[in-house]
Amino acid sequence: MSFGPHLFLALLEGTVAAFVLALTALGLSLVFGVMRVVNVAHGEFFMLGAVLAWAVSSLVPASPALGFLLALIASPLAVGAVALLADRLVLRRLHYAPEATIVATIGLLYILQQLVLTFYGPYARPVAAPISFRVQFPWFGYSGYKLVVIAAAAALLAATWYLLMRTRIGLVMRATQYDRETAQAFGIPVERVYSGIFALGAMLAAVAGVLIVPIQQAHYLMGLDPLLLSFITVIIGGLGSLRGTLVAAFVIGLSDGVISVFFSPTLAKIIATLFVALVLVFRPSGLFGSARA
Amino acid sequence: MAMKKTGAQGAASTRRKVLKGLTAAAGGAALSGLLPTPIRYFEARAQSPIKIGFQLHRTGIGAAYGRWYERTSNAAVKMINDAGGIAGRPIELVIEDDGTDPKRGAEVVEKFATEHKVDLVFGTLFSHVVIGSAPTAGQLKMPYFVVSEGHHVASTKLNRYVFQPGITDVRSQVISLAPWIAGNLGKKVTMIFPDFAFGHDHRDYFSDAIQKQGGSIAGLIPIPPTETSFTRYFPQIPADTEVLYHVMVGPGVLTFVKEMGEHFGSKRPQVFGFIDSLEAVDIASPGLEFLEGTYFWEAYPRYAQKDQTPHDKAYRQAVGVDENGAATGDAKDVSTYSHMFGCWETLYVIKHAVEKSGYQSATDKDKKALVEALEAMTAFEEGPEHPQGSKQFNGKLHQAFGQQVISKVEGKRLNAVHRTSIEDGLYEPEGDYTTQPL
Amino acid sequence: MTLLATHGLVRHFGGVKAVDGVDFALDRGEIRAIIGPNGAGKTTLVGIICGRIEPSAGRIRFEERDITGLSAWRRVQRGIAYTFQITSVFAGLTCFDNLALAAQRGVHGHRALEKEVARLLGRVGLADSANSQAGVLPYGHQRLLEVALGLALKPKLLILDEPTQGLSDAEIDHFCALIREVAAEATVLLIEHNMAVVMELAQRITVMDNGRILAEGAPEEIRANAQVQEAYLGP
Amino acid sequence: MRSGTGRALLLHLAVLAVLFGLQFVLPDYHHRSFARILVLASYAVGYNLLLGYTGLLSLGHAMLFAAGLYGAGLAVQHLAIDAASGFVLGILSGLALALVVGLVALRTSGVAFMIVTLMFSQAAFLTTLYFSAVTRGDEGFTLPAAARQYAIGDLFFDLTDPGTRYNLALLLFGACLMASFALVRSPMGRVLVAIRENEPRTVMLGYHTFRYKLLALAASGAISGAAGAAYALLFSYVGSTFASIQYSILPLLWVLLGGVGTTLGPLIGTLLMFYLIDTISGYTSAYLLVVGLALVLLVLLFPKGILGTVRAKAAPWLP
Repeated sequence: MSFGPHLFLALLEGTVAAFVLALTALGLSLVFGVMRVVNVAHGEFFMLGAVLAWAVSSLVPASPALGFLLALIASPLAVGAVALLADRLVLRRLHYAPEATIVATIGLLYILQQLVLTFYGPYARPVAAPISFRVQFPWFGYSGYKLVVIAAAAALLAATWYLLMRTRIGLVMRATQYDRETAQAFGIPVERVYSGIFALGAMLAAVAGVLIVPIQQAHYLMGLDPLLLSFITVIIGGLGSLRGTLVAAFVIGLSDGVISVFFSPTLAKIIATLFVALVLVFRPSGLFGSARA
Repeated sequence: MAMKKTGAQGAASTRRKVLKGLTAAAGGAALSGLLPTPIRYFEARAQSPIKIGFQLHRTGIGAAYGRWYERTSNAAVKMINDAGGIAGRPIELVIEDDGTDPKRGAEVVEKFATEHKVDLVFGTLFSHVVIGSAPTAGQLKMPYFVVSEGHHVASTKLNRYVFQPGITDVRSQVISLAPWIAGNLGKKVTMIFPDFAFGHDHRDYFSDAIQKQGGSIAGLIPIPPTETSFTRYFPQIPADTEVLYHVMVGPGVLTFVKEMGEHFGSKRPQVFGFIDSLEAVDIASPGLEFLEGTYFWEAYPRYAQKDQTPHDKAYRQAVGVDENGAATGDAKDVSTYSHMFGCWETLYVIKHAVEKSGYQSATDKDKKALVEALEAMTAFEEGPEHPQGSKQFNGKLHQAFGQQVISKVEGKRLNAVHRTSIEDGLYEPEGDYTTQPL
Repeated sequence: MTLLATHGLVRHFGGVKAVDGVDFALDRGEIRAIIGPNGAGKTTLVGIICGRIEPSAGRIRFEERDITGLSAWRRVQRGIAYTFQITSVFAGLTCFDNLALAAQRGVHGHRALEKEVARLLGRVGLADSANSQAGVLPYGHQRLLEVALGLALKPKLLILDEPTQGLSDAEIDHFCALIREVAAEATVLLIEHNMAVVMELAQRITVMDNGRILAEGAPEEIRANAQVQEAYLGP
Repeated sequence: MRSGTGRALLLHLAVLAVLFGLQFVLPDYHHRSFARILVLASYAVGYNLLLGYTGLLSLGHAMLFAAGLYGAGLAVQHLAIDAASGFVLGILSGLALALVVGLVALRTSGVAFMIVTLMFSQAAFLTTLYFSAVTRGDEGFTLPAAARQYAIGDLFFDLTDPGTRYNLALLLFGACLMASFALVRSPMGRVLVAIRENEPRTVMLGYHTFRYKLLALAASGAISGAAGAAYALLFSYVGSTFASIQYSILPLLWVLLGGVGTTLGPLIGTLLMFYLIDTISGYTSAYLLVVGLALVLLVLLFPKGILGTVRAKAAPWLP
């Protein structure tokens, strides 16, 4: 295939990756930004979302579309509930101390993985796409569903953005992120806000998991990769900066696709990973983040 | 440690006394084919069991395979025990999970040897666990039977106590397929493989083999192990590719196949894949429609074929697999049919080796005899004990060589279209274990 | 003979000029106080002098050598000690370890170190709390430990940022006595709000306002200075 | 003498003496397991130097362990050098990597440091896969038997002999333990603790804290490398799983369990965790669940870890 179409394909793929990544990373960024908590179990919420999507959609084998829509609503809610529980039972009792919470969320990661392995099994199970059509370009064909993913993710991002920037809830959240003590002084129920944020972050990961599951499959070890990618994204974007996170998601999503056209992919991943580390060291506020890191 | 050693010897010798009287019975049981069932059964119960440590991937990346390895092994053990056990002694399967982790694997082997005091260890699938555990097994002089299809055993880089008598190694599989691929699908091959050892074995051995057939490699496309989406690699497939050879493993494979389908649509080259990709996965899964008309290597046809042998019927029934290769009563629970038979066949090989060697207990002398008995073996006949088919066994390589099957996906099922001959899969030995000291 | 001199020091945070072109000189052996309303730039100025804050412009000379580019820890080793405004002794460690940390670079051998630490504790009157955790000491004692940390460095210039904040009158008297002793071997620069303390200790006073030096002179001159009075002391 | 130093020294020597004595009474399985545990405990000791005494939480120590593992393993495999030289090479690899990483990563702190180390480690992991021509990637390789016999003069070591392994592992652990004990009680150790407690203040006491942190990381790297090298040589397997994230989290887990910032904590943590998993996996395949719960309950109920709690409640003199 000649270079032009090749690049076009890489960009298409990049866009899909970018949107899904944006959702997942936004959740991580939100939790870190407001609560200063590095949630190592974030990837497992993604995984849980995908697995539950399989469970829900297999309740209505008759109509994939209906099953998927059902999953799109039920699965994130369930994951949100799990996150809420984790926050109440663990994180809150640790007063969100950074190191303690990291260890705790590592524990949470093991717990969730094992529970899924026990009750769902070690299999990689597919979920039928709600719609399945193939877009034929002059040079190659492309999954129609992937285009749907882009649309859906975009909508969800917009909704989240609206929630954070235009509603009172968002205002409260941002106030808490800006200065916890003052927020408390102004009578903002910080603990409730934290619970809400943690749940919201988890739900964003979960919904990303649901969207991805017709493309990938639900598997109990699928959480690690999105976790690492989200980390990378949040760092490049600037720790705690939502706008930065979004920009980074697109840069990474697109570049990841394009880089691997030129390098041996494994080498590309090595280079990319080192690059991220260096960004965090020399540009702690990220490449696109606002000054505050 | 001295005092502990004597202790162990003490125990061993007393056990030997006990067993003295049993050897006759054991010999008798060797002829047990002649005896009516109840008596054999009684004998099997009466005597101290042969303990086999089962190193199982219950958790970790190997868990999907592990499940079926466990079912198959249990079925084989039941079958053997009901038929009088090994040398009149019942098999006792001791299971330890290794988490599909080489470190834990080695620890588990030690646990088998020193805590469970098993007679031998068996059942490992993933190559890195095999290689991680092999040195420990060697030091413990613990006969170690793997069902991994890796080339590690046959490479003679492990040690004299490691055997793979139940399943053909990947090198043999790959080269035995080359002639048919070159002759029926095409000569210009592009390979897509995971960018780590397993994939590199395929790359190296197949490239070599296809060129020997007058074919050529049009392109090599390694894919990093952490990859979850593959579409962007397909453009790297050269336009003049006649055959696309794919051997992906891990949970990402369905994605791979699906995206390949979306990429090519109707106008695609011939596609040849390794069933490893789709073990434990339903061919009829949504998104796999693209596989229609493509070819797969199978060690052992997942779907019962028209010419199904009675052994295959019996084997399926014993393990609990229906004619579509799924668990009886749960069509969604698809087996790892092209690998798990190795557990069944290995256990029978063990049975005969133990009986032939007159192995009594885990003494160096008896283990030595067992190893030599194994190395003396040359062939296994197709039958109830070897349902997958006849095999040659190379005692110098500790490796079995069997027939391979090439199947075509037709109507969402795999139909065998070609069986390779054992000779297709033979290669120049890289060494000789029998020269190592015991 | 001057110990320390700054030339045209400037530091702005965003738009605000916290320090705005300060030329400031200290003589060896004097006790100098910097006073001024909150936000006058006192803490920023000493912050720049001891190297915790980088100046936007200007130079600093210490013992005739330019130290502008020197990192904080080097300046400490050259003899500039800074004691924090908010007490920041090592709360988790014992008083002994606190002082040992500051003293150990100077002395060799465990015995010598123990003697030195004992001396320092005695000097600030904490002799009997060597093995008690710094964090659990009463606030006044923590301030004293903070000062002792400064002394342990054998500084040529000891900078005290609001040392008497939150001390009882009795403690303040004890503190003043201590500082006078110290002055025998080191130059002392203190930021202080308590005018009583300033008037009692300082030989010269520098008054700052809006990042600039408003006036400088002996206590009585400053008391007399009209500008200062309206800007700071009030009518 | 500082308060308790004498007692602490006695305690450490006693622990080592007990470990030495154990080899004569331990049943075979536990005898063999202890050899592994002691090597891994040494790794944990190295990790604790950084987390416990300098306050730097690394999520990438697997790369240092792996550096030792591969440094020794590859040298013995491909350069055909003897075990002892391989061991030294392993230590040097760990040390060198730690220095390089440190020069960059130590410009950050807190969460950023965790993630930077995580990233470096991930890159190291991928590297072991990428060069599979020599490393055999995920599959890994076993050392030639010849490499595991070693003679100094007429002193002959057979690394396949359990007794030899036990005592070499104990030697390694003893060295690491006493080294960390000495360091903690040294002026340098005092500075490290100061950095952990309050870095800006430490700077204002005239310490170039970056240099001290780099030294700590280097020491940690050398010990981790030594542990990795010992693991390769004693147990004869080298593979990329040891470079994976999991092996960065394990030492964290061990140290937290045993007690952050206690010299003996790493041993206790490693020991307990090994037997926790070993025992539980006998009853259920869901032992990961138990590990997870252990981690959570630990930070919830015993944030100081076992020895840390003991020190706080009973024995303040514990180093």
